Amino acid sequence: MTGRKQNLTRRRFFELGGATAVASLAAPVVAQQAEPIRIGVLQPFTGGLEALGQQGANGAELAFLDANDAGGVDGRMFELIRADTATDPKTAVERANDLIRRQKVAAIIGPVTSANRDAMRPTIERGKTPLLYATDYEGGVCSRYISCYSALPDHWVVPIVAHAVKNLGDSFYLVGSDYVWPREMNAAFIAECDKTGGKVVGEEYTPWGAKDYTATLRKIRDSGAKTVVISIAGADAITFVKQFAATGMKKTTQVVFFGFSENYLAGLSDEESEGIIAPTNFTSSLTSPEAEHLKERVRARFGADAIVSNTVDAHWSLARMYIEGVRRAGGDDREAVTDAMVDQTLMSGNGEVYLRPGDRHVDLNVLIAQAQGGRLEVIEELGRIAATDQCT
Amino acid sequence: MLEIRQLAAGYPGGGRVLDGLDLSVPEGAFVAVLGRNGMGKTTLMRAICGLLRASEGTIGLGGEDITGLASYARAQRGIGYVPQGREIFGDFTVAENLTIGRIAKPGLSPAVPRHLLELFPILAERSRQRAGSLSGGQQQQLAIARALAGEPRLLLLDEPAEGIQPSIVQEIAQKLREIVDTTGLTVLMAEQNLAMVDGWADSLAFVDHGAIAESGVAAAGIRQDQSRLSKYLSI
Amino acid sequence: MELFLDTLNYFSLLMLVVLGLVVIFGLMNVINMAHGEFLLVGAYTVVGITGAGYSFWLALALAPVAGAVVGLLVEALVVRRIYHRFLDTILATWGVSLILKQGVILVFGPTAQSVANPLPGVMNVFGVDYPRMRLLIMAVAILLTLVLYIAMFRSNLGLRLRAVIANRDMASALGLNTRRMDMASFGLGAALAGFAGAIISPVMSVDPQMGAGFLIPSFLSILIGGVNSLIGPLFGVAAISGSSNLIAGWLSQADTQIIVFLMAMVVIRFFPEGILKRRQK
Amino acid sequence: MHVTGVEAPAPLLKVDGLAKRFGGVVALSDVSFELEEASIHTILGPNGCGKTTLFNVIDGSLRPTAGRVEFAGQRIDGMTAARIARLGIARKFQVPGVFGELSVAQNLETALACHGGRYGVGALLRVRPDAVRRDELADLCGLSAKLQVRVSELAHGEKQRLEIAMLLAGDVRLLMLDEPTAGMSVTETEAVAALVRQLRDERGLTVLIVEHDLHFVRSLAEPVLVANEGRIIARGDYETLRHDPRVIRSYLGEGADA
Amino acid sequence: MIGAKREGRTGLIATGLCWIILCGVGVLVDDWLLAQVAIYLCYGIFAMGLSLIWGQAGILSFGQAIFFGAGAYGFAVATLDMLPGTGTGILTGLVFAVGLATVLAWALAWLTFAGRGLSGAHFAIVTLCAAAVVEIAVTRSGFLGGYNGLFGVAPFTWGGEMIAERPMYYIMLGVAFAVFLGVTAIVRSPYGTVLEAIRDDENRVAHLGYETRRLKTVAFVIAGALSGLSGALFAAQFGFVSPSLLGFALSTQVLIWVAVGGRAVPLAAMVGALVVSGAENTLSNTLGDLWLLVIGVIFVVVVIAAKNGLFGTLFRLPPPKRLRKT
Repeated sequence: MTGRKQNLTRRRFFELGGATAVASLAAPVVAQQAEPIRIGVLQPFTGGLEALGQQGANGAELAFLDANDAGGVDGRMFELIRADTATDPKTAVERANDLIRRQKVAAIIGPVTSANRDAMRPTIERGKTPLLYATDYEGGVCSRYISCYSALPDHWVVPIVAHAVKNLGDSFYLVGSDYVWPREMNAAFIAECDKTGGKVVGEEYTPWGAKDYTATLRKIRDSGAKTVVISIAGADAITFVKQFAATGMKKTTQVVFFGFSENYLAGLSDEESEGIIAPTNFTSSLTSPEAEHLKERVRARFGADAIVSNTVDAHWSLARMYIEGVRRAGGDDREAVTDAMVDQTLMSGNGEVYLRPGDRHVDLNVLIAQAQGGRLEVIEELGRIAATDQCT
Repeated sequence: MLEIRQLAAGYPGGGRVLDGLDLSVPEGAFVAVLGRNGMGKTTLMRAICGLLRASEGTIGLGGEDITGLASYARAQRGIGYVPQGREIFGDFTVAENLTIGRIAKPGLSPAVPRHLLELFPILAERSRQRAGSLSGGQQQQLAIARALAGEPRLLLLDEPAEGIQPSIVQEIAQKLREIVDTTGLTVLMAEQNLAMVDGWADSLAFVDHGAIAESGVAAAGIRQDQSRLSKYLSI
Repeated sequence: MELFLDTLNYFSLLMLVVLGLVVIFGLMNVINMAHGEFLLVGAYTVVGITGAGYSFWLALALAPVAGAVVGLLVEALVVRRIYHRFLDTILATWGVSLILKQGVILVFGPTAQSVANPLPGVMNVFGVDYPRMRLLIMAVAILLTLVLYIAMFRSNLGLRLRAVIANRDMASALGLNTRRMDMASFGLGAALAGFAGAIISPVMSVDPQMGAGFLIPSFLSILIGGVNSLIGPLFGVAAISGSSNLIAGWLSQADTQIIVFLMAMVVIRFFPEGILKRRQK
Repeated sequence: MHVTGVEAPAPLLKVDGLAKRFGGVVALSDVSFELEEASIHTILGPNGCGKTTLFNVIDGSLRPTAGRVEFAGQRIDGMTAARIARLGIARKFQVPGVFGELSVAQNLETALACHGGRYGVGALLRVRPDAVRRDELADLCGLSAKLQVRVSELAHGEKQRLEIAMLLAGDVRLLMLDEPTAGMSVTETEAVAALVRQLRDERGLTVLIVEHDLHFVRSLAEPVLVANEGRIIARGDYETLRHDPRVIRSYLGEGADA
Repeated sequence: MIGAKREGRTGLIATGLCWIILCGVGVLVDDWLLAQVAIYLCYGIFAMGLSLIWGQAGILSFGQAIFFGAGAYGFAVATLDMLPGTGTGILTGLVFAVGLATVLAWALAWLTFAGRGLSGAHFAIVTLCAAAVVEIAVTRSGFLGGYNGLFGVAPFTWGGEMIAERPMYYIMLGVAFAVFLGVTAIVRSPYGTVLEAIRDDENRVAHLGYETRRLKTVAFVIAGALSGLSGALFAAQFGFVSPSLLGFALSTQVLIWVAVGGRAVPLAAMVGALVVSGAENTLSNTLGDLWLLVIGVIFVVVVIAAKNGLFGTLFRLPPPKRLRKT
């Protein structure tokens, strides 16, 4: 409400008449008690990452709708407002502004890419609105208003290097899309190799929308690398894996794929995906009670075909952490919830996870999974891993 | 064969070039349309072959009204066109130019008839050569042969003598006469060069300011007809 | 040897895409920005048909039909109305590309689709193990190019097409139904694109953005070769694919793309009529 | 300013050995002539004799295959069309060279704005073209009532007149007219002839006309160059030339001997 | 004649009304919407630049976002103190941004227009390609923040305080109005007439003695500078820059705005930018995927059926006084 009062004073400055109309526009309308808690679901519903956006939205909505079904928090219901980033930072900022300033949301869950998140950051901090970010990224976000349910290089790279050096062979060729996350992942990978005695024999970045990886594949084969490490994002990764599989190099070369999930399985045949190794926090082939619970909830709400992926789990878990924060704070006051939601432990789709108060990142349970017969099967469980503090 | 009634035509935004033009060409006749530049000769030719739409009036071919037809439909009904500037396909071979004249019409076999090549021996000789490398006179013969390859009933020629050596002009005129006499082809020719007309065409029509000022004039002896030459051709 | 095969491979991919573009551009003087989306039509035909349980080869046969149908619709609804307004055709077909891409998203969803590789495994050619599907694509691309060019330069149908390209009015005055040939060429161009999209679908991700990556290289190929030439684009494609593959041998793909595009721009700048035509004034 | 009496002036335009070929077609072969300042010459010849090509070479639209063109002592072949125009050569096209999408006033302004050599953007932004002069020109071409009309809506003759008015807007020394009387009646033709003479007499313009209309040439009564098959075959005054058998042949065809 | 006169008068009235309404918006609308419209005004300035070269001179550029992005990056790099000696001053930032865009526009114009030059489709495709190259190159550049871009670009401040939405809106409106006046003055000057003549027939203009290449280059550079200015203003309000600001996508978006608005009339182009991006904002949430389909259809229909766009006829001004009879 304070914001509106300010409006009025400023408005007086510019008033050219019609003051009554202005006043009636600005008049407060709703009684305090029954007011729902508005949550912005800001995801890429168009523009290239729609699949992830849809799953993120599903995960978040599952948490909030389940909370509503249970009677809300202190009788207050959650109202979800979807907004589309179009996978474009400019649009993401516009939508974030819209959600915070016009829709007056109590929190925003999303977006997917680092570029969008970083672009939104000043808006979020200016609006003092909690941002719930539940996508794996390169690390380094340290903000009072941003809570991250994300696998960082510490979560994935360190264990996978150890696993690979032991099981797959110790020479690596790194191929990534040409943006920040692959570069940071690969930098961490190289650093880890230096420690453990692995050898990186090549590193390469490909542009968005590449159609022909022949030259890269030739270089990989000529390099003699035993393992190729992929951090290509989106559909390009599918093109790469298809062309890789067609060369028959699979017989001699293993594939480690950062960010591989059920989404990619849909775009590849079983033969093409067979054997791909990926670190992850959740896969739908888990059979633990908590995983079965999540799968059952998702299918109940979104149908039997709905994909239950890492992304769904992350958004679902982080949204529930926020709901717990609202409960602890006794309302949706942004500052109070921001303070209250950290330092909590919660059962995710894959074991208990912990939201740290210091850098507002989550300690996750990491798995190493392998594509087998069109499913992502767990081959190693590494337990809960605490990343280094992102604020230092 | 050709009946034009009250034809009006022009270019977008350019006003009317033809206005109320009447012309009738009997079957088997060789008629030349004479007039100064800018009087509408080329416009008339383009309007008859359909590259320019008539804004008013009718054009009849062999009793059928063809005014509304597209140019390819008119060609298929028997109009052959030799444009000003020849417009042969310069990058094609001579043989291809002739073939295209033939296969453009449905129902004709692709083979170029032998009599056509006998009529223009130079074309047979150079059939593998790029048409663009021919001399102007040879290109003109090619353009005529290309039109004839489609076996038209009516042949339209727009200034066939333009830019061509006098000896070749005579040769071309003679050949046209020969074709008219042997095959009964109807020819309508727009011209300024009297050598192409005098002694070769049957009759003349004079076009002045977009209309036919006089028609049915005998072609023979036109070179001595000072009053008409002065009036219509400014000679 | 392998470098040669790799170059040939990219050459074949690009050639498949460019063939349809050349037909449309050359004949109708329309810069078809929706060409990449005609590829989508072919690729998604495969997705739909193989998804319904039929074989890839049936889908491959039907894809050009689907492409042609879409192409004819676009021709009748859009291109026919403005093809005398050259620059506007660029804009309109680009609008069409938006519509087609969004239509695909509405029907098939935004995610990448899988087309199983119908010819898995490798084959030894000239001492190199090479994926069989790629060899098929190369063979088909080369064969199709040959057939198309032989048809263009040796058949009467090709002669008709070339006559319309060379001089539209004159071709019409000789009796060629240019209206029908426009439709035929647009349909043929779209059918070729549909076929190309279908045959490359097993080797790359089939997603709504799939056509976009081909847009710039294929137009550059045509401009390098010369817009009103049928042979030129062949050289253009060779230049783009050859230089891409050579440079990618020692630089990363992203840098390669920058360098190849810049080189192409410089070539176009100094040879606006294409590398084959001498500058004349 | 009547300059015809000046003794042996240096030629304003000198064309020497000019040739132009298009593939197998020879449009110009070895054309040479000179034009004195403030003279009127007509190039007479049948259609297709290379007249328009000659104009295209002189005004910079085409590069000659061989030969040279000098204007006021300066070699101009190879220069851009714009530069040649700025030297003072204005050319009237056979199809009127007017801007169809622009109004009459805008057409005249396009021609007037560069009057006085102000061709740069800065000058164009600052300059307020002489409206009085504009209206004079509009009067001259009889279009003062149609200043706001889009030129594409004008009649053919109006466009022709507009184009001549536009050419006269600048600092012209040599005016080249490509068949200025095409499509005109005899009286109109005579009016054009009078206008051309007036321009020479009052403004000292040198005029080169391509024409095949003998009436016009006769009423102009100025020197004539006769062109045929890409060369100049005769030069002289009309009355002499009309009895020259070469000229008669080129007009009436082989075998004519009137 | 009478019809033309009346059309001119309605154009004048509509233009006046349009600016009055935009002034009124600043009073009537809430802060959030105001901030949005202020951003759209950036797009509007961008669109007016494009309308100068496309609508007036007939040069279809598929790479205008290069200059918008150059302005945005230039402003960001300068105000983030990434360059030695620039400090973090807003004014320095603006000058640097516009300067960078101008230099780039001049370079591209030189590359494409000099000599025999490129035009029409060649120009369109080469600029499209240039936009793609620049986007990839910036994505590759670590100095410029790569794919994520640069963050924390300083907003406009007054006396150390960030300028609030409403004054900011009026600043933007003022800049847009100034640009409108400038572009309109160019369009209505003799230079504008000559550009229009170039659009009609470049060759004939050359035969009147104009170096058309130079005239086109200047128009292109002015449009580039305006794009740079709008990019800088955008960066200041948005607080970040990323490669998508200088690529193919934004280049084509601005073409849509201008085509839908009306390419030949600067104000119509600007209103096109306001209306289309405003509609996109409200409709993309409700229509989702359908929205892009709808905008595609609208665009195609406008290109085919309405060459003047939706507002071109409405905002057409009467011809300048000097072109009327004295």
